[in-house]
Amino acid sequence: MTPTVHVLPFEQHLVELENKITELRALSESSFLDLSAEIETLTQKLNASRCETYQCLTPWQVTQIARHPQRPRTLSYLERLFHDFVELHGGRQFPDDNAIVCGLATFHGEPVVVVGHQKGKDTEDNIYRNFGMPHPEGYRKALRVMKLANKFGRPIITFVDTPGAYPGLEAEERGQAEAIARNCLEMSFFQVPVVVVIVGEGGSGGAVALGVGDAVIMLEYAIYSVISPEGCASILWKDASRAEDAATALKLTSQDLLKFGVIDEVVTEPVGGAHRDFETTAQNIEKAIAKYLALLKPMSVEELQQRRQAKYRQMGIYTDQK
Amino acid sequence: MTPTVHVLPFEQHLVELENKITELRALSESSFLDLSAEIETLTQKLNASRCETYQCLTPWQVTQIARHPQRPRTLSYLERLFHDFVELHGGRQFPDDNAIVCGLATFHGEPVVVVGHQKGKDTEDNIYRNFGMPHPEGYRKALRVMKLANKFGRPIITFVDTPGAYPGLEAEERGQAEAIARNCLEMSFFQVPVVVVIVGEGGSGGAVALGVGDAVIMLEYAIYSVISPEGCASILWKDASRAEDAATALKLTSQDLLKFGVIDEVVTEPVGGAHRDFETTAQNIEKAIAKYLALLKPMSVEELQQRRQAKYRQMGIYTDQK
Amino acid sequence: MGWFAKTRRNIIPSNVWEKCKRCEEAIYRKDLEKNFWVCQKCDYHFALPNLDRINLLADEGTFEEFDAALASDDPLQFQGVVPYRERLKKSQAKTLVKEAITTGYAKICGLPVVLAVFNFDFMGGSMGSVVGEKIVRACENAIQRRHPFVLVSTSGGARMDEGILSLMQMIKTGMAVARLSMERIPFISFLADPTTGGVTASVAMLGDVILAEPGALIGFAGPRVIEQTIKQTLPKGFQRAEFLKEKGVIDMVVHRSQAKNTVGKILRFFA
Amino acid sequence: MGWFAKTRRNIIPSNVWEKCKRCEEAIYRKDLEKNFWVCQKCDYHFALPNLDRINLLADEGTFEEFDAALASDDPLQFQGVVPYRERLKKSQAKTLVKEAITTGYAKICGLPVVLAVFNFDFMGGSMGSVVGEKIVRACENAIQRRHPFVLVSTSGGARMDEGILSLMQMIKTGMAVARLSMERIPFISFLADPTTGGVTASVAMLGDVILAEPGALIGFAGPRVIEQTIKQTLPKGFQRAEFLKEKGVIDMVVHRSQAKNTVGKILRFFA
Ligand SMILES: [Zn+2]
Ligand SMILES: [Zn+2]
Repeated sequence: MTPTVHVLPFEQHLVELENKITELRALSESSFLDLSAEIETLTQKLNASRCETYQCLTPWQVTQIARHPQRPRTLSYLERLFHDFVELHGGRQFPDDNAIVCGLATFHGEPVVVVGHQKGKDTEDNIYRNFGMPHPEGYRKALRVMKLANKFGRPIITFVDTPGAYPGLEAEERGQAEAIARNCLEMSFFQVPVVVVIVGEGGSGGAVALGVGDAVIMLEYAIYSVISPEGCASILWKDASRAEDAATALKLTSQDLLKFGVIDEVVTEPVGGAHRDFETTAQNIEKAIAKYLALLKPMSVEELQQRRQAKYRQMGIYTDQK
Repeated sequence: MTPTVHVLPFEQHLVELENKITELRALSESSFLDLSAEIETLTQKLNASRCETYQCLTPWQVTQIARHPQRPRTLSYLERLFHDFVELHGGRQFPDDNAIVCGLATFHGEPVVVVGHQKGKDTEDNIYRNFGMPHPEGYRKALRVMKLANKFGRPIITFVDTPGAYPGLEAEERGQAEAIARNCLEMSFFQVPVVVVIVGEGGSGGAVALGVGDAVIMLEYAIYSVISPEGCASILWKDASRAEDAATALKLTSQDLLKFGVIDEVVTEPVGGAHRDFETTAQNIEKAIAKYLALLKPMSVEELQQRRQAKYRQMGIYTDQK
Repeated sequence: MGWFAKTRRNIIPSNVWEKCKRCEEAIYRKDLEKNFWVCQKCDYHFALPNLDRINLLADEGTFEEFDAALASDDPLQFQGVVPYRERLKKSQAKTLVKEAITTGYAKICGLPVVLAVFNFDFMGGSMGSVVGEKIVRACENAIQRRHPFVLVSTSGGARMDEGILSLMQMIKTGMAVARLSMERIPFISFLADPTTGGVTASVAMLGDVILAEPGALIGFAGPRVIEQTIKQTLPKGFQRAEFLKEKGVIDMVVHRSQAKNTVGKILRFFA
Repeated sequence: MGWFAKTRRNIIPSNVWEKCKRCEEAIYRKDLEKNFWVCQKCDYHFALPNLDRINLLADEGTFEEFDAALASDDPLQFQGVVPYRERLKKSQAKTLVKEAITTGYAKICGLPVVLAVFNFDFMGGSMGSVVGEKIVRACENAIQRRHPFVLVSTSGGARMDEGILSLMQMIKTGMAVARLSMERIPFISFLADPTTGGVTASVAMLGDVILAEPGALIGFAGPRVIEQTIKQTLPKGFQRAEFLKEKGVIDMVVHRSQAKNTVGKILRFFA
């Protein structure tokens, strides 16, 4: 038996169908009745209904999928898509930060460096991972390891999945603003290809610190935003419960970001979200990473840097009222 | 009145003479007796005796002078020899460490970066300065500021005066070994002249972290050693009180170091030590710094780096028994 | 007469009293202006309007503005309580400028610089596409002219109304500083009260030298968010300039009366 | 048969019992040797003699030693309880080598490296002029051959008997690593129990990747000195490899049975 999938609020009607199918199956087994036709009909209805639901998700529903507790995490992709992973823990100067994992690995036989936010699988793991919210030392560890890749000419692949930087006392004392800023600055200089994969929540500064890439790709139901919908709602309406409206206002879905030129590609997710079909999701990501590495690896350092600079140089929309 | 000079054990006989002279002076003033001849004789005797004492100081006596509580400190030289000092406090990632001061300044009108260990002037100040024993963040702050000099082509002048790295719990946790090692590595790369001035105690790793220079000069009564005489004595004889013997065994005086090629020049101190005539000491250091800057500044980056590499490449004495 | 005289002095009467926010002393506005908005009794540093800041630092008559005509669009069609477009219009009307940063050429103590000063009165000095673009252009100008870049920040952070595009300004400005750095153009970052969020976590924290005004609040997360997270009252002085100096996050705390002089000293080091 | 067979196996009989220092189990020496000196009951990692370490890591028959004839002088004419010259002679007699590090060419998992292994049995693996020189030559060899440099440390630190010259080895080896780094030659630093003092604070802490054996004591100041300074008992596990991994000082703790395999994986990343 696969573990029970956590059901999101907007999926409730699907669960009712699922339950009915399960009941019929049980009944058909215990009673030797042939209910296959009924089961088939209901299954088709379930699939159609799920497709329908997933075809017109609201930004808030997407946010819920992006945060799904069973959504595949950085380590899931690390295990599935990479080999020979050697996790490195040392930022050298700071305690290790378990909200970020990084290390050496191979991708399709080629050595790469992988860095990513890591949320927990369950409550205990989430405490260990600080819910994927890094402290400054996490960014600094990531930077040290990315610099290793840069020094030895290995591509960097980052996975973004964080609610954001941890708003704590010590994080401030240890200069989390500096750490985030430093990563942006240093990643600008890198002489190797950087592929950023936004797989879950791309939360503000915490995401940006791993988010400067030659290619930025994003899972269909991931989000990427300057502020969480809840945070935005409390500022706008002094009411965090209006997060749904804020999610809409913020334009934080993969489609929105593609339109703004902030990401290069949306990586399709299976209907029902990545957590319902990890293998397909992983394969889609694998293809996308392979594609961008193939594109970027032949480029000269100059070309790579110019391209990266040019890309971010033009981010922003404004008018000149001269 | 100048403040009372702290008397070192081996100076006791000089103090007795000094006291007699003071008595005679007082007597001559209060009694209108003309004691100038006697005073003159005693003064000559005092000077002769001091010269004699200072001509054949034992390494342990030198150690005591190097640690004299009134010995001029980094900040004394900073005030006297440099202008426009702007102290920088930020290692950016760690608490400020008051055992090391560093900043921008001018020397003879030219912009330079100054870095040095700072011991306290008195007990309170010593607590603030942690007795000149840095934590890892001190070396890292120094490194950041030295990198600023390197980035902008400004010479670096370091003042070494530390009993050593602080052997504390947190210093270890925050990687003091790494910090010291990192400074050695980074200082190897610098493209600007580095002049190291050992002004007091050059204590082991704590000293080395500011001690990689194109020119290393040393005050006559400063010391520079791999271990403190006390530490050495406790290892050798399980008896820290045999520090005097250890000081001899360790060959830690400026003359010894000159012989080993570890330093480039001994900077003369006035008889009685730097604390008895700060102005002369400062002038001697000023001349030496000026001399080495004049020598080093015209060198190309390549020449500078090759010279520095070659210098340290040949440090060490051994035989090949092939 | 400073550069701002033309634009600002004539709209606010100076014969009024202001109350010090710390010691509650009532001070004649004219005296405050003369003292660059520092309370003479308790040294409290009032918020210094953007134009006064330029006058504080720039040598008289030397400031020449860049890119004054760049103005924000509304890429998200952002609908808050008040639509973004309206908020922009109001801020523009209130401040008489188009956006939350003023950039330009200036001399400080006789030394040429590119100077950029955030304008807190304009939507809390928040950074959207225009602020990002103006900072980048200022950096490019600094590189072209080989002048040091001096940035005075006072900002609530990224401008939410521009969503992800405002977040991208962190990378965009960080990259501009990377270019400054590669070209070895000095960058002095001066932090005024408050400097928080995405501005702190990008350009503001990347100075070769970082100065701050006494008492300035400097941080990434805001104090209220932190208190909510850790469910504790923050210690007194937390996230203030003096605290951050102790924590090694910034280099110096500089009294406003010493601001120009200190920037001048640092510029001479780099000159 | 490994490289060390010729020099070592024949001098110590293997049919004796050793007692585990942690679980106190008596273990047949032959079994310990087969298990590379790890207690099969409690996983305690015994000190691994220098030559066994080479055999643990190097592919069979690949190790070729460099600079075996370099020997220490007595530049300070150092007089401790026992004069330095005598201590050197005794150590040489005991270990059958001239100094506290063995360097050479080797292959690990088929990949060529320059390998250097400290010898704790030789005056506590302390670093004097010869150790420094051999490390520098090993680095130079690594650069010339474009092979990664693998260093296994186990050392009490600088060799006091050579005074300031031993201190200078910190700078000298640090500079050699700087050259490795400039030439982009990978450097894997592997820390065994104990690695302290001037060796930790120079070459050992400068690896591109830093591994350590389980339970290895790693630090700059020794635990006793720290206890005397802070006048407190140190917490359990302080300065141990696992603790340092948590503190972000090192990258990994690697069981001896995985040592070769892990170094091999890392070498393949760099290859
Ligand atoms: Zn006041
Ligand atoms: Zn055991």
